[in-house]
Amino acid sequence: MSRRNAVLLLVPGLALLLFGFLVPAVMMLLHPPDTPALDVGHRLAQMLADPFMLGIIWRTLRIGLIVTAVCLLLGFPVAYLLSRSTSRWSGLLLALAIFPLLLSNVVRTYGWLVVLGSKGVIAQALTGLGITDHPPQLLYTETAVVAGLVQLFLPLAIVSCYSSLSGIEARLEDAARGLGASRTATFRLVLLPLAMPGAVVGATLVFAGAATAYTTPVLLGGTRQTMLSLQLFNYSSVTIDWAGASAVALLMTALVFAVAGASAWAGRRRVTA
Amino acid sequence: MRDGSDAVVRLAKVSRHFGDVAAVDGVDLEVPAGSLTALLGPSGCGKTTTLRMIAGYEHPTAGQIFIDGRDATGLAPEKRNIGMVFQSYALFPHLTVAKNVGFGLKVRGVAREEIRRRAHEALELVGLSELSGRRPRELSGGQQQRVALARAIAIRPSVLLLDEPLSNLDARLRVQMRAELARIQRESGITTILVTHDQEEALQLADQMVILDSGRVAQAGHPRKIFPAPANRFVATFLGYENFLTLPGRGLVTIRPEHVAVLPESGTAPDGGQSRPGTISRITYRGTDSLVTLDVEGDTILAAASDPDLHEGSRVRTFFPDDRVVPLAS
Amino acid sequence: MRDGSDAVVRLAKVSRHFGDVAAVDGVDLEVPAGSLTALLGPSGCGKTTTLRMIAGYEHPTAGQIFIDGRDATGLAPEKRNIGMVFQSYALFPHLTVAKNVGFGLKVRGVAREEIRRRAHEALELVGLSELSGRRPRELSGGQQQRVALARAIAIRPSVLLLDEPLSNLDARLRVQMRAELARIQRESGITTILVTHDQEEALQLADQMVILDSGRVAQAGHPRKIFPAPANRFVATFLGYENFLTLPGRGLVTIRPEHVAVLPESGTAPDGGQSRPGTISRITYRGTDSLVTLDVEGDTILAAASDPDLHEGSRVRTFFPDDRVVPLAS
Amino acid sequence: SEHAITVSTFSFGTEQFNQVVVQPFEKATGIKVQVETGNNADRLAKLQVNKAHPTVDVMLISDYFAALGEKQGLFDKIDAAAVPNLSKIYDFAKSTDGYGPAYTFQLLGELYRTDGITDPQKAADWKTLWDGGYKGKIAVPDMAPTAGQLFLSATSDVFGSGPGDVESGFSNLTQLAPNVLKFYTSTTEVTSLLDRGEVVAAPALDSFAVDLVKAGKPIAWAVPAKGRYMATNEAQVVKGTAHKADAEKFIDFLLSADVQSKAAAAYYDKPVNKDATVPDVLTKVAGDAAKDPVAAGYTTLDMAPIVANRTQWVERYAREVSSK
Amino acid sequence: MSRAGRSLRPARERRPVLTVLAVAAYLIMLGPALFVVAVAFTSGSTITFPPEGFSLRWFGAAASYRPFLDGLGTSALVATAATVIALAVGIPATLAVHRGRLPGRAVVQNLFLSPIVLPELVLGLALYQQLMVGLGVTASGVLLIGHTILLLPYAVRVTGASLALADPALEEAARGLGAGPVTTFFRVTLPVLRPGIAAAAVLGFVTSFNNVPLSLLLQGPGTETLPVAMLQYVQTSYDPVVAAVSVVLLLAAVVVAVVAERLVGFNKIFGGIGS
Ligand SMILES: Nc1ncnc2c1ncn2[C@@H]1O[C@H](COP(=O)(O)OP(=O)(O)OP(=O)(O)O)[C@@H](O)[C@H]1O
Ligand SMILES: Nc1ncnc2c1ncn2[C@@H]1O[C@H](COP(=O)(O)OP(=O)(O)OP(=O)(O)O)[C@@H](O)[C@H]1O
Ligand SMILES: NCCCCNCCCN
Ligand SMILES: [Mg+2]
Ligand SMILES: [Mg+2]
Repeated sequence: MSRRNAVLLLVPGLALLLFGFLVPAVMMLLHPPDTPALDVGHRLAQMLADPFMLGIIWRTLRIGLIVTAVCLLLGFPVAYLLSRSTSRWSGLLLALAIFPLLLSNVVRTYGWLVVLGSKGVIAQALTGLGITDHPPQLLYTETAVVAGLVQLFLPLAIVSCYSSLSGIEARLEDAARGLGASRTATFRLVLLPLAMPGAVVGATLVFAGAATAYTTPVLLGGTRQTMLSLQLFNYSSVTIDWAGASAVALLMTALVFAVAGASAWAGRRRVTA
Repeated sequence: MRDGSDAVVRLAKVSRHFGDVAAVDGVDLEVPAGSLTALLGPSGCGKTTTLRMIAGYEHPTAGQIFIDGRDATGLAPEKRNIGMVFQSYALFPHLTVAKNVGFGLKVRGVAREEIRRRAHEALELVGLSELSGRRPRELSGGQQQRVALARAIAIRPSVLLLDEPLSNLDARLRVQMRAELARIQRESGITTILVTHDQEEALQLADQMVILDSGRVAQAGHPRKIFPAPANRFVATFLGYENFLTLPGRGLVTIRPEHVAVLPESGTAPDGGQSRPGTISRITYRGTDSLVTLDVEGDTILAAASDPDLHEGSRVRTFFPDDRVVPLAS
Repeated sequence: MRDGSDAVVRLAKVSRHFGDVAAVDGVDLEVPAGSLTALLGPSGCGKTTTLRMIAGYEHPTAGQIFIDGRDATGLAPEKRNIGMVFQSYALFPHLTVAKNVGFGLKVRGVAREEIRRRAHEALELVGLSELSGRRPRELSGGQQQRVALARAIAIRPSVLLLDEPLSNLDARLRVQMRAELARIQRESGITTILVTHDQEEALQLADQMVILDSGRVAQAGHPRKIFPAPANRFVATFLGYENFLTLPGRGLVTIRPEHVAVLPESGTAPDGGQSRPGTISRITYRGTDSLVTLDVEGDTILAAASDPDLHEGSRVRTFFPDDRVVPLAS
Repeated sequence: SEHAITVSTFSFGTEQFNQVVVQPFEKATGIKVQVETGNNADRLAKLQVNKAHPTVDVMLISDYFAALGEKQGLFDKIDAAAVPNLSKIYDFAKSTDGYGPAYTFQLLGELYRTDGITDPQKAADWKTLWDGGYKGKIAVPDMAPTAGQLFLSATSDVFGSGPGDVESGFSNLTQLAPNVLKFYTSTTEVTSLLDRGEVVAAPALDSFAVDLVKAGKPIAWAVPAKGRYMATNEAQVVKGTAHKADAEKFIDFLLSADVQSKAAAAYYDKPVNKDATVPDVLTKVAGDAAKDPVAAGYTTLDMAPIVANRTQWVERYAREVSSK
Repeated sequence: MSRAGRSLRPARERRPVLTVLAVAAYLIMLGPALFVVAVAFTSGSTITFPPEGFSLRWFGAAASYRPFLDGLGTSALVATAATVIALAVGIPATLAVHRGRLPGRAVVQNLFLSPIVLPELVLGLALYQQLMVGLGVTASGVLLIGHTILLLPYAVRVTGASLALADPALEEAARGLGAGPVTTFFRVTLPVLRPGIAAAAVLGFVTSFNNVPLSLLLQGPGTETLPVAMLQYVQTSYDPVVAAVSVVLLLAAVVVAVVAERLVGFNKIFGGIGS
C-alpha cells in the first residue's frame, strides 16, 4: 500500500476524532458556553480551595481505590484458577465471568436494591436467622456504592488478570516448586511479579470506571455519597454551570490519569525489584 | 525407609493413568549413582510423564518411586531436592540470570553472599559467568538452555532431570550443546535422567538407554549393546534400521542402509553373507553418498552407496553381510 | 524487448539496498527453462529478497530482471504470471482447498467449469484431490504445503518460486515432501527457483545450485560439480567440510571427516595421500560410527571412524587421501 | 405541518395524560400534539439551550422553574381573551404578570407509616422529625424536587420568623440531617422508601400518597399544624413559538372544568377550576385542602426571593444539609 | 486467549483461600441478577424478596410503557448506526496503520485508541457543551457522534488484532496469483478480517446499547435511550417493571453470547476488553 493511499484511508477516522472528540474536548476547557475566558481555571482554583469540593474529590478517590483493591483481591484468584484449570467447566466459568459485561449497568445495579434494601435479602436473612431485629442500614451508604461498583468492574479485573496469567507458562510454577519454593513462595516470587502488567491494566481500567461511574452512585448512594461524576452531572444538567462542569471534568480526568500513572509506576517498580 | 538397591532413583512397577490412557504402564527402572540414563521413544510414549513423576509434579496411580533409597512416591516437588530442566527452559523472565540461578538457594534461606558464590560457580560450570546480569530474553537459545542447567545444578540436587533440553535448538547448536552437556554432567558427576526422542543424542550421551513404547520399557541397556542388536522391530525402526526382510535360514532380519552393499549384476558374490538380485528404482544424491532405493524380489531395500556408476533402472546384486544382519523376534 | 539468452529468468547486476544494508548486491543469475535452481545460503544472505524481487513484491535499487525474455523490472506482481509458494504457505483461510487452488484462475476470469477442471488437475498432481472441500486449518502441515504448491501451479506460471517451502515441517515429513517436490517439478516441467538454507535439500533437488554470501553469489553450478569442489572456505564450511588445514605442497585445503582415515600409529602409510601423526582427544559414539576428534600437530581434525579399537588419548596416524583433499583459494 | 404543537411535561403519568388531555384535544381541535417528557431542570435547561429556535410550544412546569423561565425570557405572556377558562380558576392560580396560569397544585405535608407513627398529632407536627425518636427512619427532600424548597420554607417558618427566614431554616435542617436516612432527589422516590419500610416518615407532596392510601397500605398523609405551603404547576407558552394561538387553545383546554375533573380522577392533578369535581380519594388524603387550599390555610411561596437566591440555597443545602 | 499449559500441580493440592475468594467473586457478580429474575415474576407491586406469588403482569406493564418501547427503538438505532460508522471509518484506519508503512504509526494508533481512557461523562460533556449548546447540532446528531467516538477504539483495536494475526503474505499471495489491489482487498483482506469485524461489531453494539453517561447527557427530544429510560424509572418508582425489562435484556444478552460464541468465540471477543 502506498503511503498516499494509507493517508487517504486515515482521513475519515482522523476527521471524526478531530471534530467529534479532540476539538470539543479542548474547547470545553478553553471556552465553555456563556463563560468568560479562563473561567474554568478560576473555578478549578476555587474548587481546590473548597473543603466541600475537596471532600468530594477525596470520596471519589477513596471509593475508586477501595473498589479497585477489592476487585483485584477477588478477581485475581478467579483469573488464576481459570487460567490453570483443565476442567471442562472452566470455559463456561470464564464465560460466566465475562457475561455481565453484556448487561447494562442499570440492570446490574438494580439487583442490589433487592439485596440491600431494609426488606431485602440480607436484612431478611439476618432477621430470619434471629441474628438481629434491626438489620443495619445497607442501602444509600458508601458500602452499597462500593458493592455495586465491585460487581460492575469485577469482570474487567478478571479479564485483565486472566490475559496476563494465562500468558505465564505453568512450567514456571513447576520450576519454582522443583527448586524448593513452597506454594506461597512461588506465588510471591514468580506469579505475582509476572502477573503485574495485567494487574496494572486491570487496576487502571477498574479505577477509571469506578471513579467516574454515574449509574451506581446515583442508584445506591445518596446525597452524602456525592462523587465527581454526580457533581459534573449536576453542574451540566441541573444548575447549568458550564464552567463548573468543565472544571469538574478536568478534575475527573486528572484523577484518572494520575492514578493510572501511579499504578503503572508502582507495577514497574514491583517487577524490577 | 531404605531399600536394598544402591540406585539413586528406582521406579518399581510405576504406572500413571489419565482416565483411560495408560501414559506409563508398569515401568521398572534403576538409575545408578553418577550415571546418565536416557529415556528414549516416540512422541506420546510416556517419557515426560515418567520424568514428571520422578520430580513430583505427577503422582503414580500405581507403583513406588525411591529417591536416594527413600520412598518418595507422595512427596511434594519442593521436598525432593531434584534439579529439573524443562524443554522450554522455564526461566523466570523477570529475574536476571544470576537471580534465576540463585532462586533455589534463596527459597532455601541460604545467605546472600553464599547464594552469589554458588550461583557464580554454577554459571562458571556452564561458561556463562559473564552474563549474570542479563535477563533471559536477552540470551540466545543455547545460552538460555545453559542457564536452565546452571539453575538446576546450583541447588546440588540428588538427581538432574532433563526433558528434551536440546530440542528447541537449531541443528548446529544442538550438536554443540550436546557436547557441552556431556562435559558438564561428567564434571559435576550428578546422576542424570535425560528425556529425548533423538536417538543420536542418546547414543552419544547415555550410559544407559531406556526405550519406551506406549508406556512400557521396550529395551534397556548400554547404547553400544542396544544399537547393534535391537530386540524387536519397534526398537529397530526407532534406531533407523530402514530395511526389514526375510532371509533364508535367518527368518525376519533388519539391516541398516549403510551396510547393504550394491554390486554389479555380474561378478562373484563375496563370502560371509547373502546375495540377492535387484533393480535400482531411484537414486537420491546426498553429497558424500547417494541413497539408492532398490526393488529386491518384491522387497523395497534402501542402500547407501557412493559408486558413481549406478543408474536408475540398472539391474544389480545386493549383498547382506552376515555380521551386519540383525535377526528379530517377529 | 527480448534479450538474447534463452533463460526463463535472468537477473542482470541486480541489487537491493535497504537503507545502508545491501541485502542483494550485484547478482547475475540465469535460470534455464525447465530447470530447478536452488538459492542457498545462511540466514540473512539475501535469498528471500532475491526471490521477492523476481516475484515483484520488492523492486531492485539497481539492475534488471528479465522474465521470459521481457524486462519485468518494474512490473506489478499480478502482471508477472509467477507461481509463488511462501514459507508460511499463505493459504486463504476462508476458502476451501479447491477455491484456494482456483483463486488465480478466477481472478483471471476463467470460466467456472474450466477452473474446476484445472484445480482438480493441480490437486491430482500433488495427490490431494480427495481433500478439495476442506479448509486449510483442517489440513496437516504437509498437506497445506502441497495445496500451496497446487495453487501456484494451477495458473501455469512461467516460473515457480519456492521460499523455504519445507522448513516448517518436521524432519521426517521434510524428507518425504522433498521427494514429492522433486516428482512434481519433474512431472510439471515448470522452471523452478527454490530458496533453502538446507544443503541436503539443494543437493538432492537442484540442477543448479547458487550459493549466496552477504548478497553476492559465492559459487554457482551443478551440485555434483560444486559439492566435491567448493571454491572457497565460505562454501566449504557451508557444505559441511569441517576440517581446514595446510598440507605441504598443497596449501590451504579442506576435507570432510568421512574422508579422513585414522590408522594405527605404527605401520606403513598408504600411497596417494599425506599422512600426519595425531592424538585422539575425544570419541563420540554415533551408532554406525564414531566421531573422532584429533589433535594433529596443533590442528583440530574431525574424522568419522568405526574402528572399535580407538580410544581417547591414543596416538594414531591420520591419512588425507589426495583425491579427497580440496585445495582452497585462501 | 400547520397545526401541530409540542408540549413538554413531566415524565410520569404520561399514558393517562395522553388519554385525558392530548387525545381529546387533538380530536376537538384537529391540532396534533407531540409530547416530550423530563424533569423540570432538564427541560428548562434544554429550553434555554434552544432559545433561538424553540422546539417546544407549551411548557408544563413547576412554579419555581416557571418563574426562572419568565426571568430568563423563555416564556411569553398570554392573551386572556384566548383563554376564557382563566375566569373560572382560583386567584392563586392566576399569574399577576400576564404569564401562563397554574393548572394544578401540590401540598406539602407529612407522609408517614401509620404502623410507625401511631399518633396523628405527632405526624402533624414538623418538629417530630427533629426529636430523634425516628433517627435513620426518615427521608427528607433534597433541593432538586419541588418538596425541597417547600420544606426549607416550612422549616424557616416553624423555627424562625417566617418562610423567608432561611438562616433559621438552614441551621435547623443541619441539625435534622443526622436523623435522615436519605435525602430523596425525586419526589416519587419517597413513596417506595415508605412502602418498603426504609423510612416511616417524610415531608412530601400529597399527590404521591394517593395510590398508597388507595391500595390500603398503612400509610397516611397529614396536613401540618404549622408551616402549610403549596406549589403549583404552570402551563406556559414558550417565547418565539410559531404556534401561539394553538398553544393558548391547549392551555384553555387544560383549564376546562371537564378536563380538570378527568385529570383529577385519572392522575390526581388537583383542579384549579372552581367548577371541577374533586374525587373522594383526594379529599380522603388531604381533606378540604384538596378542594380549596387557600381556605385550608395553605399559601404559595413568594417566588421573587427564591429566584434571586435559589442557586445559592441549592449549594448551601448540599454543603450544610444533605451531605451531613 | 490461550491456556498456559496443562496441569502443573499434583492433583491432590487444594487451594481453600483462593477458592473461597473466587466463590465470593461469582456471588457478587451474578447473585444480584438472580434476585432480579425472581422479582420480575412477582405478583406483588414492590420489589421484595422472596416475591409475593407468581405473575407475568410486569412484563405486560413493561411492554406497554411507551418510554421503554421508544427507548428500545432509539437504543437499537443509535447502536446500529454508531457501530456501522465506527467500523466504516475504523477498518480503513486499521488497514493504514497495519499495512501502510506509515511513519509514526504508533502515534496514529494511540490517537484512535485515546477515547477509551477519557471518562465517558467527560466526553459527553464536551460534546453536549460544544456541539449541542455551542453549535446547535441536534441532540440525535450529537448522540450518534458521541457513540461513534466511544466505539472507534474497539473497532480499531479488535479488527487490528485480527489483522495483526493475519499473515501479510496472504495479500502478496493474492497479488502473485493475478489479483489487483482492489480485488485483493475484497476477495482476501476483508474475508480474512471477518471474524475480527464480527467481534468488533458485537462488542461495539453492546457497548453503545448499554451506555448511560453519554446518553444521559446527550438526551434530547426523541433521543432517550432504553438504559436512560430505565434509570429514570428506577429513580422515581420502585415497582418491578424494570426487573421485567432486565429479564428481557438478560435473555437478549444470553442470545448475544451464544451468537458471539458461534461467530468467533465469546471469550475471545469480550475477553479482549480488559487487555
Ligand atoms: N494431563 C494429562 N491428561 C491426559 N492425558 C495425558 C496427560 N499428560 C499426558 N497424557 C497422555 O499420556 C501419554 C504420554 O504423554 P507424555 O507427555 O508422557 O509423552 P512424551 O513421551 O513425553 O511425548 P513427547 O515426546 O511428545 O513429549 C500421551 O498419550 C498423552 O496424551
Ligand atoms: N524490509 C527490509 N528492511 C530492512 N532490511 C531488510 C528488509 N528485508 C530484508 N532486509 C535485510 O536484508 C538482508 C537479507 O534479507 P533476506 O530476508 O533476503 O535474507 P534470507 O537469506 O532470506 O534470510 P533467511 O534465511 O533468514 O530467511 C538481511 O540483512 C535483512 O535484515
Ligand atoms: N476498556 C473498557 C473499560 C470500560 C470501563 N469504562 C471506563 C470509563 C472510561 N471511559
Ligand atoms: Mg514430552
Ligand atoms: Mg528468507
